[in-house]
Amino acid sequence: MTAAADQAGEIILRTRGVGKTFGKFVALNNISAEFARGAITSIIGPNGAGKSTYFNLLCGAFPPSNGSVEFEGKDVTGLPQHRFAHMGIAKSFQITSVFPQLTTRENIRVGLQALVSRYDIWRPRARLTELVERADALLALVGLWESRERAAKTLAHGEQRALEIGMALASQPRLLLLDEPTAGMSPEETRTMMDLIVKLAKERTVILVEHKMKLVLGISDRILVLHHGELLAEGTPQEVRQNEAVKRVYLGQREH
Amino acid sequence: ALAVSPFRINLLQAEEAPIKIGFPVPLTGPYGAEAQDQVRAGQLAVAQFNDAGGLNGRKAELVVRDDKLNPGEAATRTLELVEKEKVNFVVGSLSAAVQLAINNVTKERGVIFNSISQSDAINEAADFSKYTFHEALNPHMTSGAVGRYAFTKFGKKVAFLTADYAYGHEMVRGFLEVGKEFNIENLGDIRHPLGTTDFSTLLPRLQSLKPDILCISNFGRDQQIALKQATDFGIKKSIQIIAPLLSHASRVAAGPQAFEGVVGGCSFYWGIDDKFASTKAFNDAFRKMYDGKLPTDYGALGYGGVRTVLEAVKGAGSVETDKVVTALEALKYDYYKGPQYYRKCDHQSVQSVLVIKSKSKDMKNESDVFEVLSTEEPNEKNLRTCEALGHKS
Amino acid sequence: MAGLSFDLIALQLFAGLALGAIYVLFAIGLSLIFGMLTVVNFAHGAFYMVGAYVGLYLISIGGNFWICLVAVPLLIGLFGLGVERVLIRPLYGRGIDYPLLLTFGLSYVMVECVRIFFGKTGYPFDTPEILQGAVNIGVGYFPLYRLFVIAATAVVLLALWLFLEKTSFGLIIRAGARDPQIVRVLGVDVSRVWLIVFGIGTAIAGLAGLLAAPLQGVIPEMGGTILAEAFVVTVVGGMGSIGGAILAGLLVGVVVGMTSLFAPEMAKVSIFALMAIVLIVRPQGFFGRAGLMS
Amino acid sequence: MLQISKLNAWYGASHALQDISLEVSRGEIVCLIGRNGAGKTTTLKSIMGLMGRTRGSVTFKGEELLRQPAHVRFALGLAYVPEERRIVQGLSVRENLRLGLVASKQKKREAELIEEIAVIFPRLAERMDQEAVTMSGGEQQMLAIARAMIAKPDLIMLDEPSEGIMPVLVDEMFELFRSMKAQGTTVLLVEQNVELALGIADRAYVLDQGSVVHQASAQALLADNEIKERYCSV
Amino acid sequence: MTDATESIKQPDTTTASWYEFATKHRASIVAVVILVFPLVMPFTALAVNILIYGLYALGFNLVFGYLGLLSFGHAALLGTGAYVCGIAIVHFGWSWYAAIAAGLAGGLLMALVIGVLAIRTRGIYFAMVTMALSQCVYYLFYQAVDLTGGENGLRGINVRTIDLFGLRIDFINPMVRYYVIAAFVIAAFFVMSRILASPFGAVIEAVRENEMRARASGYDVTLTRLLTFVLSGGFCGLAGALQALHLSIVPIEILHYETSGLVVMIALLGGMGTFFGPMIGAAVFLVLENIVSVWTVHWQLIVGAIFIACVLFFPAGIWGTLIARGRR
Ligand SMILES: Nc1ncnc2c1ncn2[C@@H]1O[C@H](COP(=O)(O)OP(=O)(O)OP(=O)(O)O)[C@@H](O)[C@H]1O
Ligand SMILES: Nc1ncnc2c1ncn2[C@@H]1O[C@H](COP(=O)(O)OP(=O)(O)OP(=O)(O)O)[C@@H](O)[C@H]1O
Ligand SMILES: [Mg+2]
Ligand SMILES: [Mg+2]
Repeated sequence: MTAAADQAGEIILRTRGVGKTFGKFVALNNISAEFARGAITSIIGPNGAGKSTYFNLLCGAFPPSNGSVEFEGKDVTGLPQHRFAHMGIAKSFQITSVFPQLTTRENIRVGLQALVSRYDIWRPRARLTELVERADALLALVGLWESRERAAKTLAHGEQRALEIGMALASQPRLLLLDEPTAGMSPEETRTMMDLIVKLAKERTVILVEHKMKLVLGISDRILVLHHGELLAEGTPQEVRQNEAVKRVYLGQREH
Repeated sequence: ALAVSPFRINLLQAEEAPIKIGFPVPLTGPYGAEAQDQVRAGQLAVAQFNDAGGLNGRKAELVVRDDKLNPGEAATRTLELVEKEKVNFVVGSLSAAVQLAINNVTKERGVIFNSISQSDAINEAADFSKYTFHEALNPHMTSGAVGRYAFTKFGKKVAFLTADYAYGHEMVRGFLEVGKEFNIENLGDIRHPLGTTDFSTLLPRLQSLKPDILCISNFGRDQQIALKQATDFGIKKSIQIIAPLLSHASRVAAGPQAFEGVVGGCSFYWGIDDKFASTKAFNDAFRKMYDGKLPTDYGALGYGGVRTVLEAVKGAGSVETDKVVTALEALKYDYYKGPQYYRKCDHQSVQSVLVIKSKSKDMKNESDVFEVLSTEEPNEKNLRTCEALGHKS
Repeated sequence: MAGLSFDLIALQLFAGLALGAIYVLFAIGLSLIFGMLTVVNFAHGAFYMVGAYVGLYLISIGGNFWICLVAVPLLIGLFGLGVERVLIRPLYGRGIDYPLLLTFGLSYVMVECVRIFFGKTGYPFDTPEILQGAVNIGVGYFPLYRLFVIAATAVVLLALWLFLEKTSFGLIIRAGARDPQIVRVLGVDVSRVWLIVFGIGTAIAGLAGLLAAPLQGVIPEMGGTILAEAFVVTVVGGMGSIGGAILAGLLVGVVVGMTSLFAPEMAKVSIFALMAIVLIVRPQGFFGRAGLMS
Repeated sequence: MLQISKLNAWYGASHALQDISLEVSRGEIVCLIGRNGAGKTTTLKSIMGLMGRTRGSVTFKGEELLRQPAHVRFALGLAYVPEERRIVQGLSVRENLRLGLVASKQKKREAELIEEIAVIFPRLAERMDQEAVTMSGGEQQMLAIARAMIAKPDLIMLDEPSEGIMPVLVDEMFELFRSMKAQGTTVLLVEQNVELALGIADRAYVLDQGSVVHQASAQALLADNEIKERYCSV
Repeated sequence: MTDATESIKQPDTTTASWYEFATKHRASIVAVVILVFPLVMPFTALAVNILIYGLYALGFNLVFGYLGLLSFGHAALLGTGAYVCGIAIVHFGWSWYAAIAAGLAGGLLMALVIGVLAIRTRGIYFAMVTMALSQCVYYLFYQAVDLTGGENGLRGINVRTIDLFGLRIDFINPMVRYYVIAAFVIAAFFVMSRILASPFGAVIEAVRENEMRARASGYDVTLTRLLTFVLSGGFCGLAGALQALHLSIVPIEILHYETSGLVVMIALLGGMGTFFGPMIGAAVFLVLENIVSVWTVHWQLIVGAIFIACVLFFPAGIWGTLIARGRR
């Protein structure tokens, strides 16, 4: 059992009244939420509800217009994004974002390296053999071992999605933010990915945005529902599934 | 007896390498035409030397290189000429910066360099060396001659339009120095960046100063455009424009309209052939060699620059540097424009300066573009003193 | 120096604006090609120069300035079409570096060809008879021909604006610069559009060259200096923005005009200082959209 | 209407499609399913003319397509919604929609057509002047579909249209495809949401490693346990 | 932007034998080439120029080829190196190696200043800001006539002999000059290869490939860019210092934007983002220019046409194309 799991239940991340406006448009309004260590929390909500925006605030891609973000008890509001990564927050992008010309393995390796060496201009990187080993392990984990020497841009869409997750994992985050990790994956791979997420969550905290409700309801410990930039509902999967408002604006009538 | 057997001559030539004169000039770039003329005239001087039997049968050869009007390229080319081609002398250049670059390379290696382009700096002690000669005029001399002529004729209120670089500053300094003698009133010196293509924002300012004389101290295309646009702005109606140096090629390129009525200086104009036998001889030889073409100012400098060196070789009877230097220092010559000689302290060629005016009517041929207003005879007094240049004694 | 009268400052301001209009004319063709095809046309100056020489040639064989005004852009535009078709087209989608290098080489070739056919020395180019002389503009005299150039610039800009705004061309071009494939998928033959834009851009360059000829004469190197200025105007205005180019051109003109008054030797560097300041404060220029071509 | 026989395609040296044959009749909804990397996208790209090297034959309305550039294929009535959406950077939502119209032969005025599409996707109507790439993932997907639909193509190819779309809207979207079919538009659909897709499709092809491995009516496939096991949702 | 078809860095198993051989004996081949190089060149000064421009392009390529930023202001870095070195010798009488060190430091410092100002911009805008700033540098040096000689250039960097471990050697001798300068260039190449092979080298490429992702992975993109630019400045500053010693003058043209443009051309010609590309580009460009310009005054026609042909037929540059062939 890892330390993370020992302290399960403790609050790892907290937002206090965060909001984000783009020009006049309020994308996110006054969200206060807490995320427990070791849990899988899902954020759902209609398209354009502000989920990705919220994610971007949590991983520091841009600062909130108001409110504050607290990670492991420290106020991290407004820090540059790379600092978030150093602290142990990683995110996968909703729209695939990899290093296109580099090989799949190098993609992961570079992700790993960020924790070890960023400004060393002298020692050969070949000496960091351990990184390659860990990269290979991660490649195997996300099912890209066979494609390790291919340039990332030649991977099929689904494969790139898997690489996306692998890269997020590379920085060994304590908090993993996954923005629609299974979008574009076939059901079979989605299933594998779901298993992987559950496995990952044993050692770290996961926050997930997904539209595939079966998956979300199946693996989440807690669910937040955003709507029009506001927190519409919050609770266990059961509670959320029963929530009328959520049904109306998001789930629809069909049984998911 | 030697000359009877062609076989012997060939043998001799094979034994003795030709006298090589390196000739870096800007064949490409905006002064390509002038450079071409320099080469033509230089070749003429070499041909004459060879036809006259060379140095006891040893022929001369001009090794032409394109310096692209870039000092760095010129320095590289000079290194090539000295290190690879093993030239005996270097003659050439057509820009102040380029000649200083060449000079810096040659003086370090003890090679004679005869510069055929204008500069005051090259006479100064810092850049000068005993291997440095300056066949061309320098800005101080042209400005002086033009100033002495103009300030008595056109008025005392003077404004300047000057290219902002050493050569421009040197020309203005020359004007101001003679200006002291004539008590001119300096209304202001407007400096434009080198390579300005539009003077429309400078001309209203100059006009508002209401000078009698406007000195345009720049060269080449800057000068052509400045004069053209000054004409468009109607400046010439009330103001006399003068320029320290009017080049033949610039006048041809810009056309009669732009240069109309402008008074300036130059080192040579083919039209003085009625005054000097040497000019006539030079013109004729040039014409003969180049299908009736007439030599230009820069061409004449190329001729003078090469010929002085070759004559000095003959005089010294050797190509040894020190002997040739001595011979050059002793040379009194008249090759194309009347008597000249190198001043001892700075190796500046003491020579006449022509004051000319651009023509727009009654032109006899396409080279007939200037009218010679007066000739200032060679006189060391018109040069900066050796002390002012930083030379001892 | 002698006092600065109000008239002088006003005249200086006007001269600056007038110069700015000429900058706009230089830059607009470049801006068009630059912003719309993401092709950094290093040969822009060469097209400009060839425009002036074609004008010179047409006049020498008996044409007049007014005929040139139509014929030169037409001929240079056609030439541009050929260049695009043969040389530029294979390079789309390869980033901005390759067209840049190619057009750089092309400018060498064009300049040298002109030197071979017309010689290295420049030629005078007379101002057309009825546009000679200076007219009083209230604060002082100003050459009539320059006023004519400003008017011509205005006409070109108006035509261009109508062309881009009132047709879908502008939209297609803007989209095509960023993602030509999707534009093709949406049924547009992007290559043809690019061909036309390149043709128009070069035609304007040729026209600018012709109009500049009476101001400064013609010489094979005349395109070199304007290129840097045109780049500045294009970039300061924001690439691909016609309005931006106009604003920037006038601004640059005024800046040059004012520095000419107070520190004339800095006139040239002031342009670059302006560009540095604008871009450091606003990295995409006045009207440029962030992210383009990064 | 669309007939593909022995279609081969390559990415550089890698042979991505091997002898694919399939056909789509007018007014049908046909579905392509298969795992990641099976070659579904490549098939659509080949039909649209976005693949470098292809061999075989693709005919549409009797015309051979393979030698034609993409814009000509559009003119014949093909439309394509790429999986990466390809929303054009620097253009607003409205401009992206206009882009869908510049080459169309629609008689109606541009504004009218945009209004029509806005009724179908109200979210787009709200955001007409927002820069399109700043929209949320799902919104961009809607825009991509709208942009392809606006010119009223005869055959529309959609690559994973439900990706990133919220459940309520997915239902609506498939409803929309059904109604498009009713209005005579043929649909070629690539979809990972196999159950839903088969729910509206007439027929489906299963691709694997660049080849067609199975084809059947949608009903038959839905009933097929093995297929369900492999390709249907979690 | 579009589906660019650049050569993908894909190691392949079937390699041509010459390529294998060359990779294996890389170091010795370079040494041999450098040794015999001046003998096969038209003249030694040209060989030295090639080394210097190759070094200049090497530094530039770090920013252009590896970091993916097109700088149009590298002349300022080269020129500062040259002027600082020259001024140290002419006005302060420093020894030659101290002056070289000063030149290198000057390049670093100038890169820091330009970098801090320009690093926020992207793409073509970055090219333009760097160009504008380098024009301002040009103007600064142009006006500081007392120090730099202004338009006339800085003259008098006359180092006749140099001290080397107590030995006085004749620096006027072209071959000596070549090998002394070659030693510096080789050292610089070694340092560059270390940088590229270092962890930071991987960061540079990552930032080029995808800035957003690099940031999310924990890299400070701005700082990486700045650091790379400054490193590049060091190489260019060294090149400038060597140039000053070689030519014994510093022409103001060294700061002109044409010098910035030249290095772009050299890098592209040789193969951007390849290790030896810059040197090969410099060699081909300068030799070509040299040979053709001795042969005809219309050398620009030929050079221009060759450029066009290279872009159309060898888009990866000469070395880039060779590598791609070799790998196959
Ligand atoms: N830069 C921006 N300018 C204007 N509006 C923006 C900007 N960025 C995002 N938005 C708007 O903010 C809203 C929230 O976007 P966000 O990406 O967070 O949605 P989301 O919940 O992730 O949706 P989806 O499920 O579709 O991905 C959207 O309506 C979007 O259009
Ligand atoms: N640009 C490319 N270069 C090289 N190979 C590619 C490229 N794009 C795709 N491939 C390969 O071609 C094969 C087919 O890819 P394709 O994109 O058609 O799959 P797909 O069925 O659409 O998968 P997905 O469901 O993941 O989108 C895959 O093996 C993929 O790795
Ligand atoms: Mg989202
Ligand atoms: Mg796909």
